[in-house]
Amino acid sequence: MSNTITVRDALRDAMAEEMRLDPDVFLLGEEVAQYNGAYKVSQGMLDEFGPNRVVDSPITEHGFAGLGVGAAFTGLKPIIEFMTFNFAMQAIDQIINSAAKTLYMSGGQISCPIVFRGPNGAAMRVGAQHSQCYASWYAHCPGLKVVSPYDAISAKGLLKAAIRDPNPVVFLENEMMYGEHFPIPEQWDEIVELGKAAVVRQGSDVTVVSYSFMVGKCLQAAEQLAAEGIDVEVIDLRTLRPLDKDTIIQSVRKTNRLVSVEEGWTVAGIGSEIAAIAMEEAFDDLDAPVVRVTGADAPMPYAANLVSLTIPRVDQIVDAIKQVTYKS
Amino acid sequence: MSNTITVRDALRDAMAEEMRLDPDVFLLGEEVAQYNGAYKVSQGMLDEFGPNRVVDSPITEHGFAGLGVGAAFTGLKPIIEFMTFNFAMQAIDQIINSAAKTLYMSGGQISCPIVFRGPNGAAMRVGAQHSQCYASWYAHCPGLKVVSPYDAISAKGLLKAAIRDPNPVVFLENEMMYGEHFPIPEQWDEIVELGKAAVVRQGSDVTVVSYSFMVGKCLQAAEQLAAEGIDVEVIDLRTLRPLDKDTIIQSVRKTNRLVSVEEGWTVAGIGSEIAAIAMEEAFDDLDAPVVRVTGADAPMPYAANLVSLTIPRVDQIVDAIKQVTYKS
Amino acid sequence: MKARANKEQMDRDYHIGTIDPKKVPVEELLKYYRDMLLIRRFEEKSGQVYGMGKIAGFCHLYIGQEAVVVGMQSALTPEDTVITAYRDHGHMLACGMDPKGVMAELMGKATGYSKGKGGSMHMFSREKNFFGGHGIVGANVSLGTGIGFAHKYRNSKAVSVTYYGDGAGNQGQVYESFNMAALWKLPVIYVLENNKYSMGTSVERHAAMPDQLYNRGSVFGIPGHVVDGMDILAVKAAADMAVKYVRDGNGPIILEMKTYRYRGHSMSDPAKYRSKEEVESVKEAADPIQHLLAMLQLHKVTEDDLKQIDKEIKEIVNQSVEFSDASPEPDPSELYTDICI
Amino acid sequence: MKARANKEQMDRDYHIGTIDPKKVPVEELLKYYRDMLLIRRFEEKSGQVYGMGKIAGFCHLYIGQEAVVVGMQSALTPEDTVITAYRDHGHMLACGMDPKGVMAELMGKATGYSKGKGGSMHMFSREKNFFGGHGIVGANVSLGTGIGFAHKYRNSKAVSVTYYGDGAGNQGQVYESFNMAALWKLPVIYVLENNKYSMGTSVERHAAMPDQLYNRGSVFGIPGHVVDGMDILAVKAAADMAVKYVRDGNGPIILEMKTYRYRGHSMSDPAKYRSKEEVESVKEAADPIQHLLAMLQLHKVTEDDLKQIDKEIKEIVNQSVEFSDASPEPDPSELYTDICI
Ligand SMILES: Cc1ncc(C[n+]2csc(CCOP(=O)(O)OP(=O)(O)O)c2C)c(N)n1
Ligand SMILES: Cc1ncc(C[n+]2csc(CCOP(=O)(O)OP(=O)(O)O)c2C)c(N)n1
Ligand SMILES: [Mg+2]
Ligand SMILES: [Mg+2]
Repeated sequence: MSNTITVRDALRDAMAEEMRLDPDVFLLGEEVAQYNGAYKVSQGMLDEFGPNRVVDSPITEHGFAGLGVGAAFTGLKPIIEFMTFNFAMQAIDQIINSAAKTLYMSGGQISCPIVFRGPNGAAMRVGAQHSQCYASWYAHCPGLKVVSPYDAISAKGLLKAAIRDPNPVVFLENEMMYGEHFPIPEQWDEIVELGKAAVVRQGSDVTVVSYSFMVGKCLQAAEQLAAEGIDVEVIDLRTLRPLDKDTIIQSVRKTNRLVSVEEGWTVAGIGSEIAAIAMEEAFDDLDAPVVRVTGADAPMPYAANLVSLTIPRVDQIVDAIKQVTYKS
Repeated sequence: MSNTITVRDALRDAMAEEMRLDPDVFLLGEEVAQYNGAYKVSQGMLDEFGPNRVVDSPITEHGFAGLGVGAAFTGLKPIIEFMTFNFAMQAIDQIINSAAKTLYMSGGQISCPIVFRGPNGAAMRVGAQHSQCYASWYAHCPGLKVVSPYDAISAKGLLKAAIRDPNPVVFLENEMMYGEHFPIPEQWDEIVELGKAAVVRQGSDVTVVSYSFMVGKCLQAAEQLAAEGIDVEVIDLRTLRPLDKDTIIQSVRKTNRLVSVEEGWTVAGIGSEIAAIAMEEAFDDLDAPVVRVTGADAPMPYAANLVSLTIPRVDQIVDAIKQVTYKS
Repeated sequence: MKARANKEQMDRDYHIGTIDPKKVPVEELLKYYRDMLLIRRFEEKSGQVYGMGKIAGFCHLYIGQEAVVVGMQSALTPEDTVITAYRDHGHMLACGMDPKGVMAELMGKATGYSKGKGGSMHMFSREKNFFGGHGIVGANVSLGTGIGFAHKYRNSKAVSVTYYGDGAGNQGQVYESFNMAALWKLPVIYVLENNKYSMGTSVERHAAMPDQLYNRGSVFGIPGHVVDGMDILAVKAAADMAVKYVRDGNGPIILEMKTYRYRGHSMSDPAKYRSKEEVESVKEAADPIQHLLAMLQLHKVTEDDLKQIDKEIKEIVNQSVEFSDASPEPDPSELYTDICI
Repeated sequence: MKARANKEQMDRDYHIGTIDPKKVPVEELLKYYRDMLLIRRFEEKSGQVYGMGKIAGFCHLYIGQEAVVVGMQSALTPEDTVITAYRDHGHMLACGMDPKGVMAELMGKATGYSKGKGGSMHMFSREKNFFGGHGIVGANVSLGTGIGFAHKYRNSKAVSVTYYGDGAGNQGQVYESFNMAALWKLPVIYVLENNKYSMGTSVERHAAMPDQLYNRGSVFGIPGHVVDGMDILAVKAAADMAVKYVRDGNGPIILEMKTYRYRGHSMSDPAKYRSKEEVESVKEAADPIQHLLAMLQLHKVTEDDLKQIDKEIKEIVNQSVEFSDASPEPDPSELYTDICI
């Protein structure tokens, strides 16, 4: 496994590297220091950087998010970890009203170079209050950048870019991805530019766009369909705000078919936006209506059998692809 | 003006009537009692119902929303007023995690018959932190019903229905509508069913869907276009969750053209959802791609000239309609 | 002067007494023993069943804190209500909820209190006036304040018992709730279960003035008391006073229970932030069940009596697992029920 | 015993002195006079200009509270930072921001501090270390705590002066901030401007223990003091002590300024929740500018000197309006700038 890296370690390395380079970067959140992170993402960072730069906070999301934003107003570059983004709802006023809007309200005077990060969406059967996907909420709001990585290598490059970005960045991780290993390529981009999607699998028959955890399921679906002769192009959106329309539209011009896949709820989700964009910018290129594959429109249940019905499965993605290619 | 009623009075009447009928209904929020409401929506209610049922709360949105939800768990039917929905961001965890999800998490045991209401979206040049439209955020979330009325008569019927509804209802008003007068018809529905859109203007050439304040602008655009020979059907969505797809799709089947108009931000907005639904359910009926008219993708500015560029204007709606009817 | 006299009067009327274990009827002590032992054994079993993969997600055990809920419950009447956070199994059992339904919920079965849709953190019982079971730290404090509001609104004499942890006690909505509860004299007993840790963060590291947690309502006029949460009778004495104080219409009160959790924060926490010795020393010096056993020694209780109880409890717990094992998963259609009524 | 000795030492080192107006150099008093008068006249003018329709939206005037910001500012150095809520015109002027830029912002002009994009509630000046201007009640308290965190992080001696209202003081994030500021000894002076009303709700109706607001940090170990916010020298004395206390590394402190707003909450508030007599009686008995004028009487200041100042201030204020009138609205392209960098 020496040529692989987990998403967890990639995220840690991104933070640690940026903290070595820039003394203004610090990490603050619940259990990030002595505990090395509730999900061990900040493993070893307290030891390396000490308690002034790796700060354990009390359970006061609203207050410590506001504290981070205030520090960022002065030019520091806080990384604020939410143990999960569910708890960021307590702090969302500071994220939207203070972090996202102040550059504008100050006519460009006060920037807010902050990263809010932590796991988003479902984990392993943790119930309705710990499983929400906030991608579309944040993507809705101007003044933010919103990132949600899939693989370890891009996660690292994206997080480094997010930390260097002079704007508030909401960085949506996924708990079930932390332990996933990804091969370390010979060469890779140390910084992955925000706002750019990646074609992670080339194909000519249909375009599937997704982000985070679901990209893996899409790739699996693509493999499965390759055997059946359907050539699937998979796009990892990576950044959800600003959305890389160009990459999506370019692909749709080629494949004429589009499926969006996300674990979040249906209504006004990222998939809705993708469908609307395709409508606006590629209506005449579409040979079939865009299909949205989304999480079930229900709070997350606990029972194992019900959970398996909520988050999109590979077979659902396969079905959706067949539907738009009229192979079903 | 004796045959008209303002939205403000209609909302007050709805609350007062329900409170007369049901002793479990009470109103709680900032300045709702002695001040008669920051926007005078609860005028006279303290006098009629007394301080136990019309309760002035401290500025503690998170706490009093949670308090309302707790009271609703026991079967009371609180109406929680947010001075504006911008401030409900402080309380949004209680709205989503406690109010919307508990029926599910309790396997149907604990219901939460509560109404969260107050003005949503822009008012008169009140700046970036006081102008956000939360329609798509709330519409995203299962477990809630989301209502956003336009005219006074339906506002009253919808609010009465919301108060009687056994589920948590987010009721998004609009400050600029409070003073608007609407004629009182001879006959009208005392209760307006949630989940049903209304065709507020019949037309055959194009369907325009909207909600709240913007419905008025759509009607103006329709009048203007009637003179030019374009016959516009205007749908007031009224309820944003659950969305009345049937009414929209039925109309689109007739007109084959669809424009959505809202004051909120573009990305993952209500318009995105409308476009996605049209794609899924009426792709072959569409003679043109759906056009979204939305608020500018920017925080709300203060300067008068910039503000006039943010919220959709009648001329923009006219242009959008011409675009889908290929008359531009 | 008046305020002073008032205060003296209050101190006289509402002080926490000491209960002499010898004077407590043995049946009462045995009931506490049963109730506490049920929680202990139930939790141990939950841990095992979790280890077998039959329980998933977060699962927070209550072992070590049993005297708190059992003592509090001893002072309540059926119309009183209880609400807590996610470390809730003990509260549910103390409220009289059926171990079968609790275990079935833990195992995600249709026969669980939430039909398998809630899980460990989200169970409720209208019948037993148990209002959950909440996963967001601090949220239950506002909710419990609202339940108190409802009691008062209805002119009921019921009391809202609202539990929260030492970590939760830093959340802003707790203070928002204190202010409203005090302003409106709501019938709420805030029971702060100070088990010294907020996940891996010790109270000294998360709270300014960590020895003053009981006092954090004082600036809103809410009296607070420190209680030995490892001593069932100390808890009972405090609970009796608090219930009387609140029922008399004096508004809210805070009881800080000094207690300790033996296990990790949740099943996935190896608890490296404290030493084995620390845990062992508490177990030895202050275990609430051992403490109660010592009191029982003052009465005529035989080893056999106790063994019989142990056996019965074990049986109840085993049956709860058997019941759950035999229960079906929820029907797939349940995914889309109970979203709205 | 040690704690006790410590406390005595602290009380000696950090007590609020009394400043004898006769011993204050007249130039200093005149500076206060100028600064306070500038705020008063600027706000009166803002009210007029609002009435003419040239200012829109919310506009919260600071009239009556002038001594608070001017007194606080007198104790600060340029590297200290200031943050407040939406009733911010006075704070900006006291920080030395240009009345022209403030008025232009109020009038939504490109020459305003936020290029016309912020408005009354949202102005900032990096140069003057003024961090806004925030519309969400309570939010600025966490933000100011974060600015204090940054000062400490940078090992700077700067102090974060964080203003908030009596109504804001009920917001939960205030207590979350108190806990963190105390835990980490952050250099923050929390200035609670208690003007007795939270919009239309009097402090007695919105705060439990309304006479203890200064004390609400005490349970986190934050000392609090009540200050006569209508007396510039009382404010200065308190500010001097607080700045010393915080700069010495003792962590945060709270100053509760007893003050009063003369006008409605915002321009649209007719303020029917209080009697004209109440307002008039404060104006007569405690007006901060009249109070300062009385002190000036103790020095050799002539009517003419004062008139001259009045004239100059009037001129500055008028010029701010002329400047703003003559300024252009922001370019339409500005709608889409400054969203992200
Ligand atoms: C708002 C929020 N933030 C963080 C968490 C994650 N979390 C769950 S329990 C917990 C510790 C709480 O400690 P305490 O209140 O002392 O209760 P205890 O676990 O000791 O019973 C944390 C940080 C959460 N569930 N909700
Ligand atoms: C979170 C939030 N809730 C409500 C409001 C509406 N509001 C603006 S100012 C105010 C009163 C604040 O009173 P106080 O803190 O005493 O400050 P003052 O206006 O007296 O200066 C209210 C309720 C708001 N801006 N933000
Ligand atoms: Mg604890
Ligand atoms: Mg005030």
